[in-house]
Amino acid sequence: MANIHQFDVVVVGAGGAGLMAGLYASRTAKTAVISKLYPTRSHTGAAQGGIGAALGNIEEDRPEWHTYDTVKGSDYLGDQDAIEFMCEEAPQAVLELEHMGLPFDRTPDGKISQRPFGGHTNNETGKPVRRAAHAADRTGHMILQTLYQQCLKNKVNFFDEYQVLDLLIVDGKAVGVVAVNLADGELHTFHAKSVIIATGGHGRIFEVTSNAYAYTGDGIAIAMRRGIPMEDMEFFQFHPTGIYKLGILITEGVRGEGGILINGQGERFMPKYAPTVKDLASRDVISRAIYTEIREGRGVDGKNYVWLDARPESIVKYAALDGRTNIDGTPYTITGEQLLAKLPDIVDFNRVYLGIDPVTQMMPIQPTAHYTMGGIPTNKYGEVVIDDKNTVMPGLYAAGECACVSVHGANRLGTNSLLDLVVFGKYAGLKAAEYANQAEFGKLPVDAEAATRSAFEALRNGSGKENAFDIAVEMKKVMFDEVGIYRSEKGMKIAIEKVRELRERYKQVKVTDTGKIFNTEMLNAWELGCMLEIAEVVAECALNRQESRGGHSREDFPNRDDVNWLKHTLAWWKDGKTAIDYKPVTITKYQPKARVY
Amino acid sequence: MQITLKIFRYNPEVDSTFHYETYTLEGEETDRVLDLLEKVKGYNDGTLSFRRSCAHGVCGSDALRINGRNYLACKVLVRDIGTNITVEPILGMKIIKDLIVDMEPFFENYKKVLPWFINDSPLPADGKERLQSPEQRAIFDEGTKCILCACCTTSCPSFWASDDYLGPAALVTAHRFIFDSRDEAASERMEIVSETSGLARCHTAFNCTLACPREIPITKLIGELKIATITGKIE
Amino acid sequence: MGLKRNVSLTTGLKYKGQGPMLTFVLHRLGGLGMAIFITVHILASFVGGEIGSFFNNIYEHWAFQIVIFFFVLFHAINGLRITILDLWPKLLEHLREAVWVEWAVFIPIYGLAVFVIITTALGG
Amino acid sequence: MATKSKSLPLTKRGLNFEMLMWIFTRLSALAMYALILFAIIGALVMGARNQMNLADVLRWGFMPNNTHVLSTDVPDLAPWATPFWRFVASALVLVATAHGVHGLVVIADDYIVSPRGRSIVRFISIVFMLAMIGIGVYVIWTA
Ligand SMILES: Cc1cc2nc3c(=O)[nH]c(=O)nc-3n(C[C@H](O)[C@H](O)[C@H](O)COP(=O)(O)OP(=O)(O)OC[C@H]3O[C@@H](n4cnc5c(N)ncnc54)[C@H](O)[C@@H]3O)c2cc1C
Ligand code: HEM
Ligand code: SF4
Ligand code: F3S
Ligand code: FES
Repeated sequence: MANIHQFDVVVVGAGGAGLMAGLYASRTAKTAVISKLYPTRSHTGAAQGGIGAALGNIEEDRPEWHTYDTVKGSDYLGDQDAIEFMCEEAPQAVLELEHMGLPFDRTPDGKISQRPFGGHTNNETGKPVRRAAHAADRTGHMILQTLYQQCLKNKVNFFDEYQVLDLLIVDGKAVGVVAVNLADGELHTFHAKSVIIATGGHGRIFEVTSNAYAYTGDGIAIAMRRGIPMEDMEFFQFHPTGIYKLGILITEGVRGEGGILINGQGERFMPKYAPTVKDLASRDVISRAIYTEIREGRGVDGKNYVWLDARPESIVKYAALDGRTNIDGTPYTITGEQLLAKLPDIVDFNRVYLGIDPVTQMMPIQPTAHYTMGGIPTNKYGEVVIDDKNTVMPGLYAAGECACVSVHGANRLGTNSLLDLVVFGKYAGLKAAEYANQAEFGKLPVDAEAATRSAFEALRNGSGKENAFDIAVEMKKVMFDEVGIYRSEKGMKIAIEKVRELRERYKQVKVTDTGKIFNTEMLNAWELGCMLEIAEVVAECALNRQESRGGHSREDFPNRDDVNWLKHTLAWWKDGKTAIDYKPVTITKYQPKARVY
Repeated sequence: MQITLKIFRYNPEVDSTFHYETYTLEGEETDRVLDLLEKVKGYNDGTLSFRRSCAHGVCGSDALRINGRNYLACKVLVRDIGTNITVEPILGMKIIKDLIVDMEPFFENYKKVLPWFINDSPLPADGKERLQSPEQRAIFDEGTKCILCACCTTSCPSFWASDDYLGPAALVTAHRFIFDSRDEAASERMEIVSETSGLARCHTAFNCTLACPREIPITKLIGELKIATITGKIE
Repeated sequence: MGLKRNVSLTTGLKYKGQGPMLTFVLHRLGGLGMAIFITVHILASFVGGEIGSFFNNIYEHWAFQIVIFFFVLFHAINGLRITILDLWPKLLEHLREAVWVEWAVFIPIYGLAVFVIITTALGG
Repeated sequence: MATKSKSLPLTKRGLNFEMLMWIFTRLSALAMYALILFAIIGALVMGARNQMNLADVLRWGFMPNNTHVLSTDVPDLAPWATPFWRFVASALVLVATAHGVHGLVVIADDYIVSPRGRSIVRFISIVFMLAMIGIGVYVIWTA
């Protein structure tokens, strides 16, 4: 075991959350950031629209409004103490990013510019409020770059292209991780006082998704296998506007700038579903609306997509109908050039992948699997909590999309994820370093790499009767069809059956590549193993929750049921099966009420 | 439709030298080259290795030489380049395996230009943002789009010529900071980029700009840096 | 610093750059050609005698003139384009268009030159 | 809103030898254009109006010197030998040689990648440049 490294803090993942944690931890503790991708390749870079904070740079806004909107958006499943904490911290967090050099777009008077986003409202008028601070439509990219750059400046130790495969827990304490160096296939053990997991989500378990190939839920699977429960895994966000078939995201910012949804009959349909904020309703509401339109035969050409119309003349027309105005009260208008300046990447995606120009044509869109609301349960300091009493596991932290604080509850508001990354990434980093500075190194297990080696062995020794690619395709399809936007008992049972069958078949998969250098076949197969387990947990949790709430919509239980289900799910993965328990939701100021937009 | 994919293969653990492997597969006009590579890996030969992540041109993982020039595999479609497709690794980097090259030198050059925001003056008294007008913001906008994919640098004849040339990607990043009105280290950076291995080595070959998947006018940005060394004007 | 060439000249030349890369190659070829031509020419005239006239006779051959004209004209016209774009970097955004304009200027001038050289050669 | 000076001081803008040569290359290109056009106009004024051979046009252009315009049909070569034209010709030789030799160094840098080799090239090129200028100017003033 030659490859043992010792660090006070080890961060797994170099997305927004991981880098933020690494940056803050490295200020006081010896810190390593391990990532299976080059940090700048992390999925945070794909985030487009913006980061939410009640800066009030353009119009009046308050953290309390942000809090309320988030609570409402979460369909009252979010923990209100954490939400309040995040929304209060938000303006400072965004300013801090600016101080690190992040090139936000600017208002004419030089302040950070903000745009409206779904679910963000002025609580007094109920009208959309400009809360999303943005850098064109590549806010996430800028956050990722800025944080990476700051980490370089701070000389954080990076282990790029090291994939973490196992979490080491000894005597109820996290003591490190095991990772493989992709370049030479060698296993490395990282011995640490604190481990921060920030590996992102697992959207790749679905067929149509906006998520990267790397979004295979590694961190969640690893923690789950080591006995950590997962919180609220049934809640997955389907973003209403993905490019038809490809799933590539068209940011909500398009609707923020005035774009509208049009069904196959050429009608704007959102006013039917959300009379006040219409096309800027919360994501789950819009995704369901789109599906309802499609099901009732109003998709385009009878297919399962509708239009997103961002042609300037349409925007101006509907803005006039809605009485939307600029800040100075003049009617809202936009030109093709302005659209291009505000949303260059969106225009580019359409040109490249669809061959259409959104300035003159409508975009075919379909809901796309987008965001993992559930994940590793933590408190608001990023400390992982492992039961219904919120008992902290010493030395283990999680932040970002893989964590469940829970601030997003049953449905995440747009722009709140980036905020989640920077706020909780920061606190996870601070807490992890604080803990590391007063703790001793725990003992490593005798053979730390044993589990990893045997997992690899199994993959090498499969019979080869099954093809991993086929298994992945089948899993994605059944998950998207049966555990997608609309769910029913029958469908979910089919899905669970299917995933179990696939897990059996997975045992027959054989990895043909026997090399050590960049054995991506081995790692893809290993990732598939993670996804299959996660898929099963997601489906089990979804089947278990007999109500509709936020991103979880059941046809057989169409209503929210606060009496029985205003509680978090906790799911353990034990001997290849899911065991479910619950944990109460923290409610401080806002009592649940009906959610209308 | 039938697509013929000729792929550069090299596995240092078994091959003494590289070779090309040809695969024919079914595909569609709208398939990305990346989709085809995935299919080959899934069904024809699992050992084929390449990097990828986002699949829509924002992470910079899959810069490859496709039909003789640099693209991102996820941002070039069959309908753009036809059904006879050759895929090779980008030029001038050490090949690790198949289409994967060693990116370290590329990132090393990036790090040379101090790619981080530097401003040691006190923050505004109210703790708020440092002000910047939309016009000041616009000057360095283009450079901020860079995803560090290396399409540009590995298409540049000056980079091919010797490995001490900083390369267009590093210069783009330098531009992004030098022209940021809030940054205070313009002088240091200007000196770094105008060393022998920097600016003067760019001969406006323009391959970089044509290869950039983010449509950054790289040559223009480098040109602005060159002029800035002469006039000292950075806005 | 361990410097090395990253890509061989032949591999590099196979890269499918477009018009602009071609102008870069030709500009370099032209500059190099001219430098060699002028050096040898000056030395030849300086040395004079048999060696001198041997070289100068080559230079006056019409086929050689077609080549050297290409070098000179291309280098001069392309060089002007580079100079203009470099001094006003904003224009570099339109480099592709500038290359088209350049060819539009170059082709008639060079065509005329070749025409005259050939007719003179045939006539004389 | 502007928080820093918009212009970098002369010593702090990276204006090193390479960049000086870079701007020299552009300016010398412009200078050559000016001198060449000037010489061609000169030739035309001196009566070469019906001259069609472009090779000769180039000869006036690149070396407006009485020996060099010998074979053209400019009726009287004497004016080319005035100090004025000799100065013009010398200037052109100076500029073109410096431009050309530096160009050669630039190209050489792309193929000679050892620092030692590069310094050798620089040394040789300076010697070579001085020699060529010497010869050129000598020819102009003695012919
Ligand atoms: C297209 C798109 C647009 C979005 N737009 C917005 C938006 O406008 N506003 C908003 O608030 N949110 C948005 N989101 C959501 C938000 O971007 C993500 O939730 C967030 O970026 C996740 O960040 P992260 O740090 O948790 O993970 P990531 O940035 O994905 O980072 C994960 C990291 O973990 C590493 N990793 C993973 N597995 C391993 C392993 N096994 N070993 C080692 N390292 C590993 C990866 O290399 C990577 O560095 C968007 C998401 C998508 C997909
Ligand atoms: C009107 C005349 C000329 C113009 C406008 C001109 C212009 C230029 C320009 C702008 C460059 C810089 C190219 C770059 O850095 O990318 C250059 C390079 C060069 N020039 Fe000239 N030049 C002229 C005449 C000459 C002459 C007479 C010679 C030879 C003695 C010459 C030899 C070279 C060489 C060798 C290079 C280097 C080529 C390279 O780097 O690729 N040029 N020229
Ligand atoms: S400038 Fe363009 S081509 Fe170069 S690394 Fe950045 S994004 Fe890639
Ligand atoms: S290709 Fe290279 S030479 Fe300059 S214009 Fe681009 S950096
Ligand atoms: S896979 Fe991300 S850029 Fe191609």
